[in-house]
Amino acid sequence: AEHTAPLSGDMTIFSDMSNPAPRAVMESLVEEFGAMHPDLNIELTVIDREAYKTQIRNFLTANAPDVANWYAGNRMAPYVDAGLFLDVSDIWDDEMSANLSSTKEAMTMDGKQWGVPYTYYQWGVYYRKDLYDQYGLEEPQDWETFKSNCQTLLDNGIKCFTIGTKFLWTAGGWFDYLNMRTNGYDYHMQLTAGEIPWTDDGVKQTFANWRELIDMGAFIDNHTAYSWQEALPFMTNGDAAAYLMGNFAVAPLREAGLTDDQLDYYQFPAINPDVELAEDAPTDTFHVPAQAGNPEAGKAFLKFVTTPETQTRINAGDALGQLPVNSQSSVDDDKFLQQGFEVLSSNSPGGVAQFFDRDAPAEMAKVAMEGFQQFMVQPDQIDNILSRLDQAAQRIYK
Amino acid sequence: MSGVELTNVVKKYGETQVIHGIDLTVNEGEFAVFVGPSGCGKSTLLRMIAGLEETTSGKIRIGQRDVTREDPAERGVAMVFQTYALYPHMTVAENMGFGLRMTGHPKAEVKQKVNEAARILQLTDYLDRKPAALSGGQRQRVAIGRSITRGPEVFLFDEPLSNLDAELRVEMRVEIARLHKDIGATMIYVTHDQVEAMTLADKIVVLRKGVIEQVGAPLELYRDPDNRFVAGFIGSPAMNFLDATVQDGALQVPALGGRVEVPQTLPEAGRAVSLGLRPEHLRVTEGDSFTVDLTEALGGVSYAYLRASSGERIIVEERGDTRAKIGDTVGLAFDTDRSMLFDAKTEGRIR
Amino acid sequence: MSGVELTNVVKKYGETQVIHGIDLTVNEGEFAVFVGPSGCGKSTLLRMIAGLEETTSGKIRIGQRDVTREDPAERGVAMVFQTYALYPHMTVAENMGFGLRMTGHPKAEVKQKVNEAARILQLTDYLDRKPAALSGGQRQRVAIGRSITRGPEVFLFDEPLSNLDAELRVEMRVEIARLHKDIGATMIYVTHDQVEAMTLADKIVVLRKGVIEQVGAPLELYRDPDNRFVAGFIGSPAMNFLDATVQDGALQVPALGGRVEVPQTLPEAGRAVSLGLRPEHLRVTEGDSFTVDLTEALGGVSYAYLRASSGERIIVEERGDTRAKIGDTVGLAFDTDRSMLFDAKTEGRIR
Amino acid sequence: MTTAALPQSKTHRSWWHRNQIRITPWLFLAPGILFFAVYVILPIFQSFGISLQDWDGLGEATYIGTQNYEELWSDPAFYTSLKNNLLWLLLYLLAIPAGLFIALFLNQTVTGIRLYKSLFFFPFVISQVVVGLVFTWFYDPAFGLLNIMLGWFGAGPINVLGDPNYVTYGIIAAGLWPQTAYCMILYLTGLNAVNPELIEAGRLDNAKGWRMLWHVVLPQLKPATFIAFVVTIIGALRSFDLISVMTQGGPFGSSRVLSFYMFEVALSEYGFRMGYGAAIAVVLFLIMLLFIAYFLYSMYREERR
Amino acid sequence: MFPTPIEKAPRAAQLSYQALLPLALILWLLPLIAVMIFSIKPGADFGNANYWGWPSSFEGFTNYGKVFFESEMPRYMLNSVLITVPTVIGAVALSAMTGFALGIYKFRSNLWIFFMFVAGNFVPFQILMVPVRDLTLDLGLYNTKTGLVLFHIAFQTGFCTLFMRNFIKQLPFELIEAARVEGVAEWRIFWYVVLPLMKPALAALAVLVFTFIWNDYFWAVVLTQGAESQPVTAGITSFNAQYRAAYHLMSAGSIVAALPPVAMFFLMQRHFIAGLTLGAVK
Ligand SMILES: Nc1ncnc2c1ncn2[C@@H]1O[C@H](COP(=O)(O)OP(=O)(O)OP(=O)(O)O)[C@@H](O)[C@H]1O
Ligand SMILES: Nc1ncnc2c1ncn2[C@@H]1O[C@H](COP(=O)(O)OP(=O)(O)OP(=O)(O)O)[C@@H](O)[C@H]1O
Ligand SMILES: [Mg+2]
Ligand SMILES: [Mg+2]
Repeated sequence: AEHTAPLSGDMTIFSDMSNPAPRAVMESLVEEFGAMHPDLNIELTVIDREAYKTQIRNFLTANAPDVANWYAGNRMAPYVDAGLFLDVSDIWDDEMSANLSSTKEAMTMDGKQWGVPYTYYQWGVYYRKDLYDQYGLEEPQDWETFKSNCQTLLDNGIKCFTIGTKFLWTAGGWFDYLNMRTNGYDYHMQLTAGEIPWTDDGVKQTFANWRELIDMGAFIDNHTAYSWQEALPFMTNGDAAAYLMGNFAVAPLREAGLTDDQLDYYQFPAINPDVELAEDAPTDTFHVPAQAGNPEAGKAFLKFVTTPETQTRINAGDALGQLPVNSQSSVDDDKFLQQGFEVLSSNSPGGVAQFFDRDAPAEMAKVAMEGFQQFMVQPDQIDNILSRLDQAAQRIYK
Repeated sequence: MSGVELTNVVKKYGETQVIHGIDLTVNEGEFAVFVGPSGCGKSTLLRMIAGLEETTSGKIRIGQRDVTREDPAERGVAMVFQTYALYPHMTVAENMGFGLRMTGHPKAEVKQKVNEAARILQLTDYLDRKPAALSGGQRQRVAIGRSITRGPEVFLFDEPLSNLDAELRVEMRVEIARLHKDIGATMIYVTHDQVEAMTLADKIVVLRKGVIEQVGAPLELYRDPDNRFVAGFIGSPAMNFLDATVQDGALQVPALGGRVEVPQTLPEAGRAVSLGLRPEHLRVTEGDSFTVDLTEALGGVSYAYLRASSGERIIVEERGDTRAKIGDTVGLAFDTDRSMLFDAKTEGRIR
Repeated sequence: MSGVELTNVVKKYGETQVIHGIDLTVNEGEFAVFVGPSGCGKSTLLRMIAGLEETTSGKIRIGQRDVTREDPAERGVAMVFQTYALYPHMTVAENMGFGLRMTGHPKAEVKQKVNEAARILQLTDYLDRKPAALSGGQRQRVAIGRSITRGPEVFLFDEPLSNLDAELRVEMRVEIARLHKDIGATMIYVTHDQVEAMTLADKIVVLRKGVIEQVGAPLELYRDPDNRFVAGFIGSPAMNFLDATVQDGALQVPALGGRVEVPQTLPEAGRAVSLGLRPEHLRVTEGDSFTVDLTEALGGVSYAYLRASSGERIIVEERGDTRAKIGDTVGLAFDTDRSMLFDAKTEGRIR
Repeated sequence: MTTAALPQSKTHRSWWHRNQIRITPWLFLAPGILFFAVYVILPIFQSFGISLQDWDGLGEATYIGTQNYEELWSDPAFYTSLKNNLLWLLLYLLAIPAGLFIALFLNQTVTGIRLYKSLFFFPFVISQVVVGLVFTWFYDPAFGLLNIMLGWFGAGPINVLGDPNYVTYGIIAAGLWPQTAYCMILYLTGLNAVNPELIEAGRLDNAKGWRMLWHVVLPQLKPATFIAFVVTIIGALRSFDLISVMTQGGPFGSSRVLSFYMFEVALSEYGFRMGYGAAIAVVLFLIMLLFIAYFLYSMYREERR
Repeated sequence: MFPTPIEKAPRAAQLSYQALLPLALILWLLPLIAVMIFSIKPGADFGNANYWGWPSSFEGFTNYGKVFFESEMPRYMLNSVLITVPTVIGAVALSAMTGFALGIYKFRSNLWIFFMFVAGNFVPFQILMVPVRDLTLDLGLYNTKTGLVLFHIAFQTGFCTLFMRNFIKQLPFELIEAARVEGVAEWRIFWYVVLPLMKPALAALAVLVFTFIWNDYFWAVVLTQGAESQPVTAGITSFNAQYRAAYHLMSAGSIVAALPPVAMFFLMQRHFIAGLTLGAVK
């Protein structure tokens, strides 16, 4: 009903959905919204996803659009603190709060909501089912199987995991999972919030677990030289058997020629049986900047994006291919989305984390992920790394 | 046309003073030449007249006007530079008409004046060429033509011929002389070439260290220099100077081996003086007071470098058919009327 | 010391031949000067002797050795360049000692030779300076010093004085003459300054377009040139040439207003010839065949520029006390013994 | 002769006419100085100011005195950057002899040499972004040409850009490529200006080969060497593009230099510390100041001559 | 002049030199040649690990077509042109004026102002980053081509002034004096006498500044964002981010991005080298 309230004037949208598929989604959203408000003159600017991350602060302070993409969790904290995002609690009415309950928490700071989510996606282990079958391996349910599977692969000259750590965050994914499986979701959250020192024994245990894989040689060589995309061919070529990655990896893997028979997904297995499973599910969001010229239109757009119909449509397999945030939407019947939805809705009792660089403050994320990368190359340096992280934490969380 | 008058003109660069209070009048239509050793301030003085250097103190008048503080453009002078200073991107005609054009003269007038100047300098055929396509002499002519078109009251030349080779220099020298005869403007000319100075000038101004040593007509300076500096400077090869002392109403000249009577009024006995003898006024005779150190034969004339037993050196010009040879022992004769006498200390002429 | 001998030496740059088979002997200890108009190949020839240009064909001997294909450093020659070519980053002493150092002489010996050369050239006080801190003349002296230290058999000079001003040029000229007298080495010297050539040379080599026109002692060339080119080239101001035709055993010279008897053996009647008269052998007399166009008084001597009624111009040197004035109408006298005759076509001398 | 071209009266000459020569330069300078002051000179001082603040670039800044500098003092990443900067400074200078060598090699007159010279000059004209990309592939541990070539000798593979021990050298080598081209062209033009008479004097003095190069030619190339030195130093200290394109400072910060580090802490994805970044910039500026002072001093001497 | 001219060397040396030249060139340009070959390969070659072999098929048109018609590259290129050309004009114009003032006139602060420009030119530009970004934001020029152009003009003025002033300084001063004596107003001297004589310097400088600005990456990243105003250097990085591991497309994109300065260099070679000589080896 609100959607039909007449809007007019100009509206600008800055989006980081620069890859082909998301871009098409974004453009269709604008088109549809424009059709609903014929008097509204919408201008969409799509910015390269990586560049967007450094540029958002400039346009938020200088020439703010009416709607901007960003990420949930701690990642939006600097802008919320600096008063650059508009409080949009008013559109979070009861109905919406109910429908978006799974992600509301991630949008909330100081008891207010600062934007809306529009998609999220599961992380997990994508693997070459054909290789696993060839060597008689099963999806692992526990740490031991996980490692023994790996050993078998290694014995056959295949790396267990591909990874490209050039841009650091991929290592963050590994840390998230290892830490949440070793110490649990709450511990992980406390750590990223600066409440637990990095020199804590729990953290050390996480790294010890990680080290087991490293010492085995589970990861491909020279991963520091690759971006996540550049690491894909190792999997498509069969040099590596699996990839701990977000669901967005599926599309390029399919493009590279892997069929659904060859590619499969499993949830990262338990390590410490005493902690509940928790997952990474980064949520992408829309915000209305505080300096928006046409905040009404912005809010209307946010509302529009979160409706069940829109959610269903934009997250469909032929669009974003991810999970809708609105519980009233239906999930595409793509096997990975189904499995992911399954995992997130019923097999993640510990909680759902955003992702390391969204949960931790930006600076801390940077320093820590650099440490993870170094650790993967120089595991012996772990004590140095941890004390460095601890020092940084003391300054950052001060 | 107007003359130029300098009154107690001084130039300082910061602390160093290079022109020390010069008074000079160049009459209307006169051709004045500044000569002097390098660094004596010839160019500086000329540029002060042009307004290209500020005058530290003193007064410069051109015609009736006091121009001391005026911009170069206002002084009604034209200057011809050693390096021609032609605008390389303009044709000869444009070069010559540039000043007029920039001061807002109508095109037709500019054209007419350029043609007139080109005619005088025989440049009519080259009007459409760029300077790069001209020979050195032609370029210098264009530079002169450029100054003519504006019809200035005073022409200034700063060593205009020194970039030309010997042959062309002679040619252009003759041309400038002719030009002066034709248009009769006041001209001030800087050179360090004696021949130019001697042949062109109505009036030569000899400068030394920012001070005027003597002003006069060329042959006047040659025949009757005021002091040793001018005597040595004018004439080539330079005048020979021999140390002497006054004794008993005559000179004691060691180089000449003794007593020499001269017609000048001598100062008190014992006074150290210089006896000046021009090479062209000396004759080699039989004798034994000198040895010939070196001879230079140039064909019609040759120079013998003699060394006196006292060690002093004397150059003698020879034109006859028998000439001294290296190693000869010779004597020397001269007409005492043509000798000059200078005070050894003040360097002033003793007449 | 050794002489230099060129046998049928030829130089080609690609297709263009610039030296056309030159034969020349420079004796031990002789001072030979190459003169000729610009571009005639003086420098090229000198550089071929130095080994800086390859010899296309022919033979070059220095002393007893055939050096035609040898490296410059091995020929035992030293060269002084027009632009001095001092190494700007080395002190005077280093400059002078560089060649010895490069040929591996011990330090002490280098030092001693440098000091010796510095003493000869009065450079001892400047040994530690860089060339930039020297005057032009001093630089040229260093350049000469550099060649002395190496004790070469032959010294080569390529217009060594042409970058100096007139006064210094005279001074350095005398110095070079003295140096030659002192060390007595073979020297070959390129110049286009007549005075230098006349005064320095034992033997002048006149080149034109890569060919030797005449070789001889200076006064020999002055008095007895082989052809019109040499006659016009040697002597200053240059010889006057008047068109004439042979008629009835005498010359018909329009410029002189008619018939002139000359002592030379005349060719057949009707032949076009040039009558050559040096300015210094002419006298202005009373008469009306010439008008005085311009006079230049230089003090001891002056030049009158006469114009014949036929339009030809003649320069006359005057030394007397009465001299021609502009506008005068005058006659001309000369001693026919001193006139020269050249074939108008071949330019060869008619004796 | 007429005197029509002359100013007939001088009384109503305006003040402007009389003082033209004095005022004109300032009118001509005004726009340039204005631009330069606003965009270059002022910001330098502002940077000093910002370096004394704690500021995330979004909210309010707070004055914190020299805290940023104190933190720098104990920041290992800063030392890594500093150390790499020194490496850059030192190794980048190799471009000078390399450029000289190529220039000597190309300093001949054979047909087509001009084309060769300009082709050799190519790397300088190309954007560093492209150079970085090209070298990233060259170093690629899987398919890079470098490792293939190493393979021929039975060595490698080396993960140049992923290994903290090699990465800086790898990037510097990439930077040397265009920089060598730059120095080469400087030397080629310098060689053009070498006085042939001095060479000939050297030949007469029996200086050959290396001795000729060392004693006669190199001293004459001093101006070229000086400029090559200056541009190389400046290039080394400004190095940003290559690092940004090739490694982003990684792995784990081991290829950072000061200029990149300051960008990283101030403006990159995870950087919000304007004050800290400015402090790094100030340190970099001070290092550069040494060279600027040296350069200006040489110029001053030159001018005074 | 040095080393010994090869035409004076023995025939064998000449031949081996002639042979060595292309070899050395290929070695020197190897990385570029590789990229060029990459850019005409089909994407499949990289999947088949045929990195360095002969292209299995010629896909130049496809690859370059993709760059030109299916990406933002043309837009980035246009931006680069719109940034570079005004900057070149602006910087050259400003510095012609400052160079004239500093090269012709003698006044007390002359040398110091000149040194200010020179020193500013050598400042590590990172130190300007934060304040300039803020200034641009304050002026409302963030993420506009104008903002980038203004800064570039200002910063390049330092180098250009150094260049221009040195060039003007070596013009014969008599030319200016001659004009002054002729009564030509100062600005007319600039316009009619000095400017025409500076043509070679203007051309050389224009070419130099063109390459500098075209290849700028740092300021493009600091002052602009997105295809709407970023130049091609930034464009190529986002293009590459988009086609990561699609080597054939990245190569084609890089070549397209590098082409204008290379073309400029070839067309204006004489000026370019003159520029380096005049501006640098002075
Ligand atoms: N800008 C200046 N600053 C300081 N001193 C100067 C300046 N210009 C000239 N001088 C000095 O003024 C003196 C006179 O110089 P000027 O150029 O007038 O000499 P000159 O007689 O023309 O010499 P030359 O025959 O070599 O041209 C010289 O000693 C010179 O060093
Ligand atoms: N490298 C060269 N290639 C072609 N021709 C040349 C070369 N060097 C000199 N020449 C030509 O050879 C001729 C002789 O030149 P050279 O320099 O020996 O003349 P010069 O008598 O020394 O003249 P100047 O008095 O001007 O020094 C000239 O015509 C010149 O053009
Ligand atoms: Mg002078
Ligand atoms: Mg010569």
